[in-house]
Amino acid sequence: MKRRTREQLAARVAADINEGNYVNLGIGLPTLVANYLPKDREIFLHSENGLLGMGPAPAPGDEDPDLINASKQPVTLLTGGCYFHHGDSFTMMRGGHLDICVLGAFQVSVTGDLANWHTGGADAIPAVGGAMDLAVGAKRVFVMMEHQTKTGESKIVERCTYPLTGIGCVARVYTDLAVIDVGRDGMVVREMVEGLTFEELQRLTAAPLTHCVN
Amino acid sequence: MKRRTREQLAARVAADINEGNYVNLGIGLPTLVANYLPKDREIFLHSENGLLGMGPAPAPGDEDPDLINASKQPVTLLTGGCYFHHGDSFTMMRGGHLDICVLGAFQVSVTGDLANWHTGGADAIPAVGGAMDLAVGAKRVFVMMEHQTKTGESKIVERCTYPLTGIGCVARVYTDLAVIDVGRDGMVVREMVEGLTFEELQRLTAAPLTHCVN
Amino acid sequence: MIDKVVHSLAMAVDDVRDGATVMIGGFGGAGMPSELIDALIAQGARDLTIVNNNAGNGEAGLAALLKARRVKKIICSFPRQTDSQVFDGLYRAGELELELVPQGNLAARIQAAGSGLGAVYTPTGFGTLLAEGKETRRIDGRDYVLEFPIHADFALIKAHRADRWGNLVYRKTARNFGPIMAAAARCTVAQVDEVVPLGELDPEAIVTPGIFVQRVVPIGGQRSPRNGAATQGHAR
Amino acid sequence: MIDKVVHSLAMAVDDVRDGATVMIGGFGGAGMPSELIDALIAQGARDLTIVNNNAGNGEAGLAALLKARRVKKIICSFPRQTDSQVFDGLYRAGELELELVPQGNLAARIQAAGSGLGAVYTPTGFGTLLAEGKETRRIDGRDYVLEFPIHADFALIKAHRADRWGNLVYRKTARNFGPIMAAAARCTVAQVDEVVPLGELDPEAIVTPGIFVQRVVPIGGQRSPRNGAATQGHAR
Repeated sequence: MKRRTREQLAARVAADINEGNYVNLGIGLPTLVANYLPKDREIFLHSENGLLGMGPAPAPGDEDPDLINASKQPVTLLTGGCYFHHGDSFTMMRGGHLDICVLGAFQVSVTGDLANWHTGGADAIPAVGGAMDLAVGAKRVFVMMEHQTKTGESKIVERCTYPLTGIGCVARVYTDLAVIDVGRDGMVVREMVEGLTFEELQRLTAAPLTHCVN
Repeated sequence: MKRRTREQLAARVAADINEGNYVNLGIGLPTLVANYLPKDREIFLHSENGLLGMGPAPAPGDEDPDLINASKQPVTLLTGGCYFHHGDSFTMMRGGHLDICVLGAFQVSVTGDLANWHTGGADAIPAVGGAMDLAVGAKRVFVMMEHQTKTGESKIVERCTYPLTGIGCVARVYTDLAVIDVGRDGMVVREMVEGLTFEELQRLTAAPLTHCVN
Repeated sequence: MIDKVVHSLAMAVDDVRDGATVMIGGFGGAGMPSELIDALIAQGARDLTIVNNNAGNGEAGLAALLKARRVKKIICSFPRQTDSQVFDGLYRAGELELELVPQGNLAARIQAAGSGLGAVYTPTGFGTLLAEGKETRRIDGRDYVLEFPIHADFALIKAHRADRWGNLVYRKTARNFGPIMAAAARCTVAQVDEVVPLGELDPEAIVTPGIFVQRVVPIGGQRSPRNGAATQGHAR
Repeated sequence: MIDKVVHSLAMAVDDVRDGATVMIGGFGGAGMPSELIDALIAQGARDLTIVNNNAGNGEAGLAALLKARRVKKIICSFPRQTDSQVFDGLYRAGELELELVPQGNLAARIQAAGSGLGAVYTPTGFGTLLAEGKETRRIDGRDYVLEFPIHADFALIKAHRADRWGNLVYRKTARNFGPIMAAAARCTVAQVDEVVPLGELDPEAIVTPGIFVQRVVPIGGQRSPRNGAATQGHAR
């Protein structure tokens, strides 16, 4: 089988973002999605530190320390974008105004629970940022992650063992192996990478899947 | 004795407003106070419909229907004033940011309860506006009112018989007869109009007063 | 390309259904979306719940909507005005339900809806008629009333300028309830004096970001003489 | 005449007492009031509770305040950064109390303080470690956590321009927590790039009205090269 690279994964997520969507791309892997948004669609990127209509990284030398994204990287503002304070920004995030947020994850459970902020390790410094707000606030939560950990364990699980970010919040999971919807009917596989059989995918996944490629 | 006219009452209240105070003048009688604010003091008038730094009425012909006060009368904006929405306006009012609000009243009780929004009459159309917010939100609530009703009853009472606006919220009462502080020690008379004795004032007032003119 | 500009008032309110909750901006006449209200009257939806600071005055606008018997309930802070005769008559006849809300609680409940809060403890109204039957709680020595969000199906508001993404700026005290209602409704329709090209509104000074606005209707026309001649909507 | 401009950083933070709660604006470096933090370090107040989105990075600013052992507790959403070694060391050594708050709850609690609410039911964090031991409630089929306001004695924030009444405008994403912290503190001190004459800030575009600001300190200096040369504070 051909596992999706990080870039292919980002491109796959980007393809599901429609014209006019208001979208927050979480820190880490999801920020890559911005590079693959179709150029012919107007899509509104939100960053929780107070901007809507976020544009690409500036040309070298044009960075402005007052214009950064939630990952604290320099960005630009599109024509038509605007700035606002944290209160208004989280009104957008928590009030159901974002169509989609894309988050990374340590684990996703079969009922859509998300764990992505804390390993729970005794020595770990916990840090949550806006992850829990995005998990409960966006209309649809997309997760993008590798299907397995580096040691080969499934990140899709019956029940999360890492501390939760949100309960039953994930709508869809994009991995290097498959695209899986999460809903009342459990986890439904919509796409698999070339050369992967459903049986093999199920074997690599620690939760029951249904096969229903449209 | 010489009862204070409405204008004299407004001037008396105005004299207690200090430079730099943020002040809301309630609809009705309190709006008169604006005419008597000392010209040598910078005082910030707030209007709950979204302006701070409210100026006097415009010259005839200069009215702007988009620039009105809470009584829906045309006003102006001082240099340095600004506009904001209702959420921010009531943050100012309810968050303890106004130094003083001046309200009219039907009744004030000896413990500082205020009744000023509703006669309680079966046929009355109730309307509260921002009165209850001002009553609980300003650092100090000044009441200005006639000491007695048109039929000669005391508007200062042991216990309000009209529906309440707020509990224990009034700091000071200005009437056509006296200036009375309201606090832990009950009602303390600070000033009386010329020719009025304390005994006469007490006789006209349906709650116990203490005399302590500084 | 996203263009939220709708050129017909009728189309802008076409999908308001019977029984809908409709927020209407404005404080007195300032910020009142009169043309959208007229379109709503023409559209014909009934049994509406209306959220507005007032309850109409004179015979036009919200008063006309009431008079046409389209409104089942009104949620407001100050229905009584010298010329609120339409409301007064219906209310006294028991033909219109009134939920009277202190103005700050009205704002807070609208904001709670927009920002996804489940409820808020507000200091306003404690111990009064308007908190009767409501849950209360003493927090740090102060008494509060529990108030729940007001969500709406539609918000009809008036702004000054818009662009095709739905970004809005207002004019003076006509701003009032517009920005908070825009965030609290499933579908916000803004009538504006003027639509300007994208990028013409200062990104530091946009008051309502387009995420809160679904439709923009340029009205043009009436502008205060102090601000120059009436302008035409760019996109008309 | 009211003039909130203070020309000395030291005087601007002179009355911060031991044990005070101090909000510090900024998200990463944007909006971080570095000069005010340095002044606070020089001033010497101890046992502070600090409210900031992060917990300092590198060795300057908030990290330096932590390193000087002036902070008892920090309330923040994202302490962990690649260069948050000062916080990390103190936290692991048990010498610094951490209250970790989801960023939206942090904002909502700061806003609740500014607007006089007693508490709010927020959707964020329900069922997670960060809601353990907290009151919850199901409202309209959704679960919420009860969160209480965060009030502060001081807010130290950074804005772009101010006037003598304390009206503020910000620059790009440096706005972040400034406006909501300004409303939540008993005394708000804003360091600004520039003080301009009264009336120069557009009344439609003022972000923080002066009512929320007690002191303004012009810093001048650093400005992005894209915005022309550095300007000097008008009132210096």
